[in-house]
Amino acid sequence: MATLAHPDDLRRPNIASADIQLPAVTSYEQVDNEILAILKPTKAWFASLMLAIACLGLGAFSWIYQIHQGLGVAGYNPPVMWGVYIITFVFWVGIGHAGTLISAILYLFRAGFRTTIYRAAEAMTVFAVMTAGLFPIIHIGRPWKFFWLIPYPNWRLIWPNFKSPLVWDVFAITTYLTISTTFLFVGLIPDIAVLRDRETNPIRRKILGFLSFGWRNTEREWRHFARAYLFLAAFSTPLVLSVHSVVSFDFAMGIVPGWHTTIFPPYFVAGAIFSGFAMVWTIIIPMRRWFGLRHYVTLNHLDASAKMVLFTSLVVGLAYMIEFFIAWYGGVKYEQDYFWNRVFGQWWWAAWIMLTCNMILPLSLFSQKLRRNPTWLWILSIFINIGMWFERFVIVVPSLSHDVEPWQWSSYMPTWVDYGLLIGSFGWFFMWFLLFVKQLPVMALAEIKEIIPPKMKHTHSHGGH
Amino acid sequence: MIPGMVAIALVATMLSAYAGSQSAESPAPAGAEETATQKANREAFGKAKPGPWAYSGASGYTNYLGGGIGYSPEQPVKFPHPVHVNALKMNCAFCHNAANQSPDPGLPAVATCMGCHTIVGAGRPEIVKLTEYWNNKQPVPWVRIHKVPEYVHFPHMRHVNAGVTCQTCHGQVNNMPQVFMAQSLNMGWCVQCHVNGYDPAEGVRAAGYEPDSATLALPKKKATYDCATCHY
Amino acid sequence: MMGVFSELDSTVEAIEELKQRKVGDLTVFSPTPRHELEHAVHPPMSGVRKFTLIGALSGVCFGFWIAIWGSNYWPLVVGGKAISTWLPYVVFGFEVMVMVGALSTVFGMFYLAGIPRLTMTVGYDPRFSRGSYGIFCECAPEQLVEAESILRRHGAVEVRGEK
Amino acid sequence: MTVDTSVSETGSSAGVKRRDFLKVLGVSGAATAAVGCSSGDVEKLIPYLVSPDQTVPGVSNYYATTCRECAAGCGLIVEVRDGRAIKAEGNPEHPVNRGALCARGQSSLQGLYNPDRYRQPMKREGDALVATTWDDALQILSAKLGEVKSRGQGSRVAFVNQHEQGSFPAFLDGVLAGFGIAPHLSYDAEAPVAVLQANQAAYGAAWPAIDFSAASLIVSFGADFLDGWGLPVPQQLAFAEARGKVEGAPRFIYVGARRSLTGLNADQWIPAKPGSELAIVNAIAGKGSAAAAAEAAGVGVALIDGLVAEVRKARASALLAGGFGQDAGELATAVAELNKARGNVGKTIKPADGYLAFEGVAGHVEMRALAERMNAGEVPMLLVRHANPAYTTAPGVGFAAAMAKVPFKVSFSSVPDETTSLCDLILPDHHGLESWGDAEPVKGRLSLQQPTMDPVFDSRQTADVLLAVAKADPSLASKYGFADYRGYIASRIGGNQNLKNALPTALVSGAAASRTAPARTASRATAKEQSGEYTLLTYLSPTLGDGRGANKPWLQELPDPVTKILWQTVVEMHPETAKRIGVADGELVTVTTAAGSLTAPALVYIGLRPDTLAVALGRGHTAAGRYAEAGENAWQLLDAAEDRAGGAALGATKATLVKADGKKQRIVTTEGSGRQHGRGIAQAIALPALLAGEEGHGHHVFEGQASTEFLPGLRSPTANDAQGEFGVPNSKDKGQYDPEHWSGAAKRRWAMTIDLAKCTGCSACVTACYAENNIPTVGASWQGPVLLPDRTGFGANVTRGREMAWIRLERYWEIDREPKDVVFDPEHPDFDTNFIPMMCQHCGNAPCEPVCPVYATYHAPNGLNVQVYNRCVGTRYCSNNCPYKVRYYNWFGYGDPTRSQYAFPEPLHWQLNPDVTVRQKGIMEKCTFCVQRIKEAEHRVSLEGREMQPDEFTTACAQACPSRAIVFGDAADENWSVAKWAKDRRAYHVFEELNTYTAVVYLKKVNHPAPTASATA
Repeated sequence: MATLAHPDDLRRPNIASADIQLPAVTSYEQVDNEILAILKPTKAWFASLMLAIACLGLGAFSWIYQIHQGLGVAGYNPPVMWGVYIITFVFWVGIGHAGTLISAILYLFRAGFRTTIYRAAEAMTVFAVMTAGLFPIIHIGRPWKFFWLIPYPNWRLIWPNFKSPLVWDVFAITTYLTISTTFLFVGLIPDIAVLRDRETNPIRRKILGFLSFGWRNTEREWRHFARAYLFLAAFSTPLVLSVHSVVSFDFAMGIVPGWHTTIFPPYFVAGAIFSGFAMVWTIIIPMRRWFGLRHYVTLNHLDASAKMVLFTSLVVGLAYMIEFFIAWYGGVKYEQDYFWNRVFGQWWWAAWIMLTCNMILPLSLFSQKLRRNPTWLWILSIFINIGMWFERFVIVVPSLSHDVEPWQWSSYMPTWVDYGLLIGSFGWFFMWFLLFVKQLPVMALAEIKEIIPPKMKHTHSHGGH
Repeated sequence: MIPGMVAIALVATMLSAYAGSQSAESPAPAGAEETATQKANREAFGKAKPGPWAYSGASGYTNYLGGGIGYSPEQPVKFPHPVHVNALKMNCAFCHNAANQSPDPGLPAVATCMGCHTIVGAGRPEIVKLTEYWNNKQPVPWVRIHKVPEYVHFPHMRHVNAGVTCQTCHGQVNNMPQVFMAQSLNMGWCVQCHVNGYDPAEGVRAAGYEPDSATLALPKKKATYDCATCHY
Repeated sequence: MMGVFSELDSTVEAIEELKQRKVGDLTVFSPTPRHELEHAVHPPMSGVRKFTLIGALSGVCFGFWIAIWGSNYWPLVVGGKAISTWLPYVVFGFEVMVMVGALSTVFGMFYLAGIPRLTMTVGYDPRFSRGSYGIFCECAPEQLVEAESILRRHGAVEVRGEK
Repeated sequence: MTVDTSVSETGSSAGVKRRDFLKVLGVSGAATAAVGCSSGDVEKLIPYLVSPDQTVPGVSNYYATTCRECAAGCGLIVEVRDGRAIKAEGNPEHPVNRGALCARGQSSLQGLYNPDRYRQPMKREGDALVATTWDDALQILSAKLGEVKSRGQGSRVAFVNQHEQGSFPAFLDGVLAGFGIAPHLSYDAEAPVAVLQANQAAYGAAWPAIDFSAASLIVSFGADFLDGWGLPVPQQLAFAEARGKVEGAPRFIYVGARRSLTGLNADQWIPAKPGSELAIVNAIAGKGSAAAAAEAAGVGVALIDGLVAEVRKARASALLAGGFGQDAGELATAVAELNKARGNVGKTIKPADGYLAFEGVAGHVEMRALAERMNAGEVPMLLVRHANPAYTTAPGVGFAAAMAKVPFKVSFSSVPDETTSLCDLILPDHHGLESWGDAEPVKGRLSLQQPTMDPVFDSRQTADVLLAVAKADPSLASKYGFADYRGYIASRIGGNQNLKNALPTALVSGAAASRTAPARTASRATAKEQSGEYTLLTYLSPTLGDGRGANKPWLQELPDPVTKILWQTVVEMHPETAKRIGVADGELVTVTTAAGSLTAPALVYIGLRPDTLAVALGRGHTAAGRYAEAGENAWQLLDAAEDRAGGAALGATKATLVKADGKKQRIVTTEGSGRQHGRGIAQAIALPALLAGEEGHGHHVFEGQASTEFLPGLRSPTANDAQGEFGVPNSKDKGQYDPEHWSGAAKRRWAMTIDLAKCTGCSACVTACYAENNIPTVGASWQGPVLLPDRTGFGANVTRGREMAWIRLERYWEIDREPKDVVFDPEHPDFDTNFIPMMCQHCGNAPCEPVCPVYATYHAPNGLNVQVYNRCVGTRYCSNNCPYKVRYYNWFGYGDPTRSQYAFPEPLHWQLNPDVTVRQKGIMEKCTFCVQRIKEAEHRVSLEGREMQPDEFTTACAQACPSRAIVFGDAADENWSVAKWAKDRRAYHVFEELNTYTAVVYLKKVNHPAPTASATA
């Protein structure tokens, strides 16, 4: 695919991410035309949407069957009381971190390469969190009672246990879903206005007009918009960090060997960003190719994000190493037995999948050649996704199966119901995303326009500011 | 997208109802034209104090017999409590004789009824029904009105012996031509008495009498709010 | 009086001249926020931050309150811990702060930016959301001519009067 | 207490009506519906027709009666609620079991409510058995008997009765005699007839009482007195009592090729080859050399020398001969002689107060003789009651085939089995808990048997049936002056009034009618010429016995105390053997003997000689009900060899072992890892070390981690922590956790101590818990997923670790490697085993509590770790966080009658305890310290307006424990015995370094090393 590289990609190979420009994009009109051209549905798109919905159907069937029969149809094998569902929950929450990270944190850091990818990443975030949010409900034994975790005045006069990490989760996930959705939507308002103004069909025009809240691109609107956007970013930044920390508390607050460790919050956050970027690649790289957006998402963009992935991969790797060190240094027999069993015992295969995908393969990104090779990045992103799923597997299953009570040690083997729901979650996620790419601009029109040079009467003032 | 999640949640809830969960059912619609009994009930119901948690009659449980407050099914034998209690001055414990010694208040054995009704009122249509049951050696299949779920243990004797009047929970059955549910019997309703305490005077008033000075002097009776008091 | 521009700098110059000539009050349109325009217009500081602050404060209070009140309402001991344990309740304080804070920020933006707006008839042109800049100059009838001339001088693609 | 006869009046109609009647009768209190489950159905409230005297609805009655699950004749107290028996417990005043009860006794209820029981008389039409009426059935029976009598064939008619003590055998003979029928055969496949005969000859008592406390040394030559051999409960009581003394407790040496539960409780194991025990006994007696004995036994001579020396040194020893070898008789005699020579008789072996359980029992040989006669067509009519010879005899006997040659076969069994299914007429007997009767377990003491409830089905007590038949015959009617068998029993103890007076305890002095067992005609069969490199031990299952317990899910779900196998038959072999034929756990192997062959998964067991195989009897039924089909039938491996006394030689079969084409089955076991990995869960200490005040070897201190000392009650960190901020003494009243709260709830601390020196691992507590707490059994093949299940067959759920036992018996090997790597060393074959009952520890600082998002589990002021079923949403976080892994989850709707996974098919659900909620699918459950019993006691106390007395009540497990190892009570109150035990020097907590402040205190097991060893130690 490198051979297919767009001529513009070959320019300025090494570049500080802040100065990343879009040399091949020259006029505001070009932005509108090219991005909005994406919105035309194609056969391939319909096909993939059907596929996604089919997967979702499988998941839905599995869930119905599970609710009717009881959780016994899943592969749970006490003491492994948590399995694929919690793993997948953490996996999707992790994915859900890249979007807000890119749109909020990188915004605050003025990282130029975020501009063209953040919209897609943000949408991805929202859908990933929507997916994740389902799994705690799928996972509990009486899903029809999940609302008992939410504090609301009730005739029983009782409230949830605010000391339980699961209740923290409820708050963290709800907040995160609300805020990332808001963030996404606020960013969309001016672009919806663009759609509205380009729309010919009166009904769609009405709807878009409604969704754009009558945005008029006045300088006053822009001013408050920019301010609000800044504050939202300021809020989202600690939120991103907090959400996965809270998720990690689900484990860190337990006394299970392999869970009970203080390193989890930073370790989880790093892992989340890591997996999030991988998923961004999984989505963006095909998009830039199929939708002909190579001059928007240039190799410089990918290069910059690859550095990010490399960094987070190193952080995660360090965390793994420190876990082993502490287990040895702490001298707690339970921990030592557990970690031995994790890597060289019963669960060696899972552990090594994790280590290979998350620690070893990403090292390839030290090579600039590979950093600028979209094919490799895409393949790598798939490996990372797998690796990160197995990271959660390694955290959840081996710890539980090898707890302090030897008499209860056991194994774990998922059933078709577990797999069905796992596949279903991907169906659910991609269904939403596919619908999104054909309804709303996958790139922030206004912000792209912001970084390309405006048309000038006097040609002396060329180039961005 | 949020609607999407909500939809899923709703689906889950509906499925779960199918999966044998609590499904709130709307109370049985009242008959087309009001019978005398229903009328009397309506008036008696007006008198009954639903209590602060009545609104939660909509809760999953109290409706699950198709009832909730005001639930008043037709009984196989129209047993008139007012006649027996008010007119004949029979004590509740005469028939429900286990109420002060067992978790289960007990129902009068058919023989107990026949004790009087072989002579008294023989030939009256309801008594004839009763006699039929007796002759066929069949117990009377009374329709259950007051019921706490199986996971709630309600020891009648503890309450009766603590001086809680029957009417506090069952309403003034002695004024009900056909017994109906006067209280929601849901958890909040139980708990507010356990925590705030049972006022003997209030109980007496609920029974329709005026508390005497001695009763008024009595302190409130509390119970623990430990979950295991009722749930085990 | 409405002028549509295709170049940024000409728009800026037009604005500056209109301002110093004190011709009516201006509404500037642009497809994307440009600080050149902002310099030219020179508006007051955005008030969104007030909303943010108030929202965040009330959020953090509610977060702590619901957690503490909820645990004390029916005090049950778990794991030998205190009934209301401050440290973990920071989570609620924080999350609710972010939630309420962020939502009130958005509300503030809508409120100050005057959206949602139901009609956009007066003084708007679809081109503004595409590539063109616009100046809508609301002014007294006697100044119309002057305004028009300024706009034209600075190379407006189109100048039209609007009621 | 008397039976309310009034209920039965109403129930005299057809079965169905009465069932419904009783069902709804109990509905007011019965917890037969699941949590939160609420159909819209309108419920009916059904009153009594006539209220029975002395019954208060919702309040239990207790009836004393006698257990009929085995020959021992233990006393029962059966709890009856609203007309339904819901719990069987030991009768504290009974001379045999003194209040304790074994697992099999507990599950008599599941025999009573067995869903496969015959619900009315059946008669054969063609190949099928069809329902009929009692009149019809009785008419047929009388006709046949009359026919037989008139033809004068009576002497050739055979009646086989499951052996039982008491007057019934004599009564039966009497009736039979009336028809000219020979005395019946009182058959018991579990009876060690050789030992009985030898004892009778040597001591003048067939089963002398064994006073372990008086002994300083116990040597068992394959006598599995804790595995159901003889009278399990009294033997275990005595043994545990002796071992519980700690100082001066007897040392115990076990000689035998397979370490049974008894063997695992021994301090030393001498793995002698089967059949070599006699040589060892002779060596001790000085009739042979130790070297020769060691040679024969295939063990190091040092072991034999040590044994000989110890026995000779011992102040008072108890030498026990057991085993089911062909030479069991000779062995028993030799051992008896040795006991005499050592002067143990009267000291440790007490013939004077022996047990009469096995008076007049017939052996395998009689069944073989009968089969031969049947084959020869000499038997015109066969009558069977409860006994199941078609299953419990060697295939060589060909009993089933022989039955085909009998023109008319009658069965009085109440449950279907292999024998009954071949009969032409079935007159279902009442279950023991529905019957009248008596037993004379010890001389001069009658233990009465009375109906505890209205018959569940349309059955009739055999005695009454016979009576009716006899009375129908004018020539016999005159002989019977009593209306029914109840009258007969009454007449034996001097009239109705005496009976009424005796029934509250069901104990009265007197003697059962005596009978003379028919003289044996046949001679023993000796083993045919056998080949095979292995000796096969087919042993009676400690849980299922000879197979009669196989259709009771409680017993199927109860892990074998030794192998921890349930719902499955495995071939036990030493790891070396497994290596030799190249199989691992679960791989199928085929065992072949002269009699037949059996294919089952292999299981490595380190307590077995490498040249020996072991298979448990009792499983693999073909016609004994839905649960009994689990596993394989090991009887089919049995060669028709008999011992001197005509008992089946279970341990004498030669066998070959081959790997079966590499197929694999999952082992159905509750065992995760059989080793403690140095985590000090089940701790033990050698007596000398204890006396020297040293730490037990199991105990581990982890660097940098707190070690806590348990002080029960409010003065403990436990209670203070458990009370959160209320624990501090100077707190102002902040609620129920405050010690000063008006309810005083926080003044109690319910706690439990378990003495591992007494615990033998028998697992009676487990079944008691199932019975008390409505715990579902999950092992049946239909209790798994419905759609595309990835695991099928019996025990499928268990292979996923989903068994629900709230209390489990953990059995830890003290070995330095994985069991599969253990090698057999004839010089030092020994290894330690520690048992520990593990249930919810009701931690003061329970890790499970803070993680529950909905307060479904929390800490009650009285120290209980409460699980609120209806609040649980099923996140299972609590279970993850529980270090003891004692929380169990309802993966399916085990409590929901509409589900295929329903665990209590009608009428099993009649047994459900109305005081305990039946759990819905999707929620967590665990040991509650029998909170319902605590509540019941509190109600009782408040009703009677008094304070609770120390040790006023106890939990189900503690009540049942035949070792009396479990003590429950209020640790905060000095007057409760639990408070005293908790301060014992052997007390410790499991995982105390986790700072959970558990309420369960274990007392270290005490090992008694060999004198020499202890000197060096």
